[in-house]
Amino acid sequence: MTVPFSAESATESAAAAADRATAAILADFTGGGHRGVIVDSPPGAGKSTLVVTTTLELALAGERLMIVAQTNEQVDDLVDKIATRAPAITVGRLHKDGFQVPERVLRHPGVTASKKIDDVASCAVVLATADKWAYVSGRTWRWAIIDEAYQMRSDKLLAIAALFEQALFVGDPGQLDPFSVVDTERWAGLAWDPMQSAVAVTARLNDLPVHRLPVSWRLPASAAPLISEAFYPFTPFRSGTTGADRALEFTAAGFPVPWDHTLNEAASTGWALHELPSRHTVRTDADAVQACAGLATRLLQRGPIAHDEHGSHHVDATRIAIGAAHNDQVAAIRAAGVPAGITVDTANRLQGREYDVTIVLHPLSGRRDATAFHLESGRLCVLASRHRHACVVVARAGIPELLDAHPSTGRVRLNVPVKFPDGWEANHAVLAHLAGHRVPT
Amino acid sequence: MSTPNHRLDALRGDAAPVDHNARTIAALAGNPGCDRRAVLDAAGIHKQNTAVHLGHPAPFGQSPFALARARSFEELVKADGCAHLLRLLRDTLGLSIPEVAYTDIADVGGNAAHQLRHTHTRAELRRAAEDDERSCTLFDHPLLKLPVAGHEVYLEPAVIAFQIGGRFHIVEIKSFAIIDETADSAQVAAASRLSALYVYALKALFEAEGIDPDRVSHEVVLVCPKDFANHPTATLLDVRQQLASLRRQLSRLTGIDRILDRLPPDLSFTLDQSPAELARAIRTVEARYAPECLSSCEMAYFCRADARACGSLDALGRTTRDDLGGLESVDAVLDLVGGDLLASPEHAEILGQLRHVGAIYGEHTEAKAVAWAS
Amino acid sequence: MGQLVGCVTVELDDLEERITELRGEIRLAKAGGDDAKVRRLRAELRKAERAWDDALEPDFEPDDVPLLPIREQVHQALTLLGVPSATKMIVAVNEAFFAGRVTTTQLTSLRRDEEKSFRSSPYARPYYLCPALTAELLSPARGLLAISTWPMDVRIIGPLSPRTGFLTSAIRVAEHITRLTGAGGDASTEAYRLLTRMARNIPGATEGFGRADPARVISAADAELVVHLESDRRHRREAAERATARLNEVTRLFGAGLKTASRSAS
Amino acid sequence: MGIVTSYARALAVREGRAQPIATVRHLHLSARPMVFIPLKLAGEAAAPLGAMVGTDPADPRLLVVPQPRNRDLRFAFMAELAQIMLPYIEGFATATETVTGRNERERYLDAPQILVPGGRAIEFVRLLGRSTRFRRTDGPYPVDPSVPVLGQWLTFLYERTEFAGSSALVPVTEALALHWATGQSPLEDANLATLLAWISPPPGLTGQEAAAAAENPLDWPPAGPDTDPGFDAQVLQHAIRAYDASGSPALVRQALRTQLEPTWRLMWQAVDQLRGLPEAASVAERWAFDRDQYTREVARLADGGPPRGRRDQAGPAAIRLWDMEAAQQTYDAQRAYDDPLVMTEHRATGKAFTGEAVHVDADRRILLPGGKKPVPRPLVTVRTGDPVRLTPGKKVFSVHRRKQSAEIVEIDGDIVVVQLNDQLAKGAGVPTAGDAVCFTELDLGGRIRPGFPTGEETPWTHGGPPAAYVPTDEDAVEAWS
Repeated sequence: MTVPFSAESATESAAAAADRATAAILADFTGGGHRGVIVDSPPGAGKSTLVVTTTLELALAGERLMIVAQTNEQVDDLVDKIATRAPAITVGRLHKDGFQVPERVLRHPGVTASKKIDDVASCAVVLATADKWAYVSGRTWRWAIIDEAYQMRSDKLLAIAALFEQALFVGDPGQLDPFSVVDTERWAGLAWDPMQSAVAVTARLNDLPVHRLPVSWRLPASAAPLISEAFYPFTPFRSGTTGADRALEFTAAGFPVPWDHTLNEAASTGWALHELPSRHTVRTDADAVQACAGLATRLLQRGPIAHDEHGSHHVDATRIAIGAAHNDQVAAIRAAGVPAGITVDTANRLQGREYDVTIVLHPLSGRRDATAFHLESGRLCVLASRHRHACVVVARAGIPELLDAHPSTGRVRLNVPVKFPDGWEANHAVLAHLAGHRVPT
Repeated sequence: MSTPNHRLDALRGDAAPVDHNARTIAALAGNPGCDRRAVLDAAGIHKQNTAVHLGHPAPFGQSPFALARARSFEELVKADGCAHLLRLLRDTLGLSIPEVAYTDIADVGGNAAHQLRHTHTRAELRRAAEDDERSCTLFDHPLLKLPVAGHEVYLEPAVIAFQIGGRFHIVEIKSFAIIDETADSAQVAAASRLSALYVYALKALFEAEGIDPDRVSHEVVLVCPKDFANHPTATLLDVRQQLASLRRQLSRLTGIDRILDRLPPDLSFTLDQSPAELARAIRTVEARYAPECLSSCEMAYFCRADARACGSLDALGRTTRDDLGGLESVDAVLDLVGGDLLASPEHAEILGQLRHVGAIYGEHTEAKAVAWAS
Repeated sequence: MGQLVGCVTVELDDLEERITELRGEIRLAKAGGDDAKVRRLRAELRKAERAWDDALEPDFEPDDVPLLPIREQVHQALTLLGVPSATKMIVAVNEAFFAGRVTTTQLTSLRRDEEKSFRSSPYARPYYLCPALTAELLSPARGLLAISTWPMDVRIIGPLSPRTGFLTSAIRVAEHITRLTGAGGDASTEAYRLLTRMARNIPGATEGFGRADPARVISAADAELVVHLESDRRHRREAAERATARLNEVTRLFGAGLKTASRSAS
Repeated sequence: MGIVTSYARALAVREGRAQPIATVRHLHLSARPMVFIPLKLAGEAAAPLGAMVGTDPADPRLLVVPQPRNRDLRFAFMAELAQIMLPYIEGFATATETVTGRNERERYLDAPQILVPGGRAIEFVRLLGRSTRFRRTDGPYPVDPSVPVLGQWLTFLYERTEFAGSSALVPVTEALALHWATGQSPLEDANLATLLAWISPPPGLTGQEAAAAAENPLDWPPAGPDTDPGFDAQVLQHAIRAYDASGSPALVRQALRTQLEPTWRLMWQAVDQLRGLPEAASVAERWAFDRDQYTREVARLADGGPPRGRRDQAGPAAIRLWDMEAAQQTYDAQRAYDDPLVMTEHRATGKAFTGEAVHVDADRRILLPGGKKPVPRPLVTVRTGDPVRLTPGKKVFSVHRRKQSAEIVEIDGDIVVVQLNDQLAKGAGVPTAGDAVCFTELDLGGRIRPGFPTGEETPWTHGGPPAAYVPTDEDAVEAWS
């Protein structure tokens, strides 16, 4: 499934398209015509690049701005990127008491990290998580950039909205919606339902321009069409690269064993479905867990090398991730012995991250009944869109039957916009595609 | 080689088939994994009678008060030439003042034969669809038709509204209250599934008539009493997702022969056999019982009795079934823990977990509670 | 009277006890799916209930018997409304202006009697209460009553007629209220409630939650009426001609069956 | 729910009676609770049909609406209900205690507690409150002055149920299901009769058999608010007709009594069942919060506080959500801390572990990054049989010293090394080798809520300041169908 025209022209036009989008966004935002601008960004479409570019544009023009991200990891990544691109700019990293600021942040002389706003308020750029910003008051910024805004809950935005005048909302609409451990029926249908995303509430109550980043630089040509079609039916995007730009090869040859069959399939096509015999299992299905850990180990053993538009590099542990739906699955996989440095985490925490190869324990594997949680399209979307080269899905056979038997008796709330795509459809789309990369064991 | 329909009729014997209706079809979404229900429904078998014969009647039934309330509210909405409805359509769909023409399709000179009313419905709708000028706006008592598993099913939506935009909307009149812009989400869901069915059938009719089915809107007008008053109010319902799942359910039903092929050729569900015989016959079709069935399927109490009799975990609910993943029965669970049952390799893991659970559960359920967190 | 009530209640109590018993047994039988038994008990129950109703009969006597017989009252209400009307509306008008006691059940039986009487001895009465006729099939329109002396085209119901009919009745009701108030008297609360209820569904006829103002209702209803009136009339006249041409004197009043309809369609 | 509960359900099936999933009672049980069993007319949103209510098992009060479609009769019912409920509710506003510490305040020593059969009844209470709190005692449809007041209280009580751990208005089926796992599904546990049949089957019957018998609506009518359709058709319809004809509510009363009395007995049986359990350690603290809220509401109403609006504005919604989540977190943690049996659920999933402290390095001191002098950070080495699923660096808490936070240092098979981080004033709070310890990631919470904008401060992102809420005529006149 590669884009049917030559590498250069593809990348060029893709790059051009991306640049056009970025320019338009900056114009709209800094033009001051709107209090807010929304940017929908599919996986790996250069969201953080956009954030950094915008930041520099404003900061170098002498403007002060605040940046809001959702996790400390995301904040630290941004600080690192900004400080690397423009060491001259003073950057404030605001964090909660007792937080261990990582080396990649502290190493920059221009960066001040503190738990007190007063220590960093003077910086040109101040970054913190939404949770931390919520406790700041009595100060205002003209500009704010809100990153991963689709994962930010409306009520969190409400707590900080008084701090800024104009905001750029950047996020990926296809990922997981905010959730709560309590019943929030009470607010269903309200324009300001606190359970909506920050983007949803603001867009519903204000008439804001919505931009789209049209090109994914992360997802390979083998993945972009599927992800776009399955999870972004109304806002298609494409890969910035072609099949020719990306290749994954192993320095160590494989054996005729399932694990190697699977890895070979993944390396050559970008996808592999490592299929275990159909069976209902506990969530922490030992075989599936073993397969995830084993595949990761085996992958490293075979010394993978990734070739892409920037050149070639060894795929080390830090470039590999294993994703699952539940914490206990993650814990089980870790316990099963995963080479040091490999990321093992839940979909929620993998949001916004990027790796060369990902191994995914399918949320519906071994289940007898699908639940709304397991069907949530965002969960599968996150898991299936973290990779630059290949994605290996580990699952027990029989998921299509499971989906067919799923009762569609969900509740319907008045005046709540219907969410697309429907998790059921999305799951089927992905499975249909994976069927072509099946490696039975 | 007998066709699926022959097989199905044979299962039913000479008893008259129960027609599917909007409600039963909408109910298919409830437990699509259940072969037993699929076969019984497809064969048009009277599930309630069957359940009674088996000695497990389902305590279903609607309160006369609920029925009366539903009837009187629908009358209210349609009273005085749909005066209320017109007000609501003018507000929600921007219906223009001249668009008030009303046709009661049921008014076919006292003759209410289904086929006739359906033909009449097709004729009226085609005329309306073909010339936007001076064409009718409101169609009351239309009769739609839908083939379900080889059987023709007639459906009677409350009303169809047609607005000059050239798009047809289904109007669904329900008597549950919309209080402060919210309503019981289960009832709204049921209403959406039902109206999705009408939208689906109407699209089918259009296709058959060679009219663009997209002229049938996926936005349904839901009319309900507002707050605690009897005053009608309207909301738009987007039923795209219900349409999608309905399409899936119907296609599964037509694939019924796959299930039939697995059944013994001489199988029969007629009520002239003894309850024991009938039960044996029914059991040859696999059920997928879940407690949710109790509120939606006439066979539920029979299936539950079976599930309980064999100590199936299904009787304890989906969560439990899931927590004890892979194990089928209460005995399997407890005997594994008790060590009376040797764990097959694929159960090694759940066994480990259960042994641990059994142990720590025992620690604290003994009469003597341990000293704790003082 | 009190004494009567006394003995009635005694009798009632026994009956009620028996009835409650029977109902209990019926539910048991139903639960057990024993249809035969259910049927038997039902019959018994009906008997008991009839006895119970009879015992109550004396209470059913209305205290003040209306001066006019039912058909006269209906005629009165229809004349006020001036258009074919649903039984509910007739009942409403009847109690709003004539403090009558017409019930919907009485009306349905009434219709049948009228047709019977006409067939046995045509035109024996000054007027008959008859169904309105559908423009398309000239068959009796569901639950709409008219007066035989009205011109054919008034008794016809075209696609627009339900609306024009509604608007016209609203105007007539408003006018009658003005007439009453004009004559120094005032209309009943029921009258105003009826008017307000109708006005709610006429654009620009009400504001707020208070009672509707007749003048305002009239002008608002008129404003919408003019939009529909012409094409509605055309439709009805065309149908009226068809009716006079094709229907005999009975069906002209009480509507055509399906045969005539299909012919008229062809 | 979790694997332990599921295991207990399986056990219940085999043992033929419900199995405990709690060793202590996790809700407050008043010395004088009021039991309230409302019934509604089928097909109507909130048309009360009748109710049995009272504080004395031997003396239930039966209220009925002989013709539920008659709004005057409905309001008469609400007024009558107010005559019973308001004295009870307001009766606790007497003796107070002074709560010291930040925001020093007065607090009533006790508060009302109302018990209803289940979740549907809770929803019905919400609707009753909603349909009466806006009523006017003058104007178009005047009602008895007590009605809107009752409406405010019912609304208050309902809103308390949205917060985990509140015992102000308690659905009894849920309270029971919190402490016992039956051999039927959670769905079926919503039926008070079958639930109790499993928990205490009559002698000679298994829970299975008793529950089957309890499913017969003739002997055990639904606990409401919905009535049995059979009853409606066979009995109630007739009784209401009798009232219309004769004006005597006798038949309706008699009919409803048959539907309510069995449930009344079950409700008090449930109360005794719950009383049998000792109260959990944190219940008093949570009940104190209920009393705080009650105290506030009494004051608010005394100042003529307006009825709560129909829907929340942006600010209040966000604040409420924050508080609801905080309450949930605290409640979940407290229940596990209070009850070893509840903790097993978390031990089974690896969120907690118990074991023996096999080695304790009490005097260990380390230099924190950026720190001047070493600080005490004792290490506790624990041997556990639990499948620990916590990762090094994970923050955990000691069940035995709830305020003390610690973190996982390393895990090796059945050996877990934990570092204690605070509550170490002069060697205190350090276990000694041989002690039984239990650590868990469950956090009692207690963070301070961030500031949310008030109505007039609502930012542009959330639509700007909303129009202030004024009860409209519509609220007052909206006629009951």
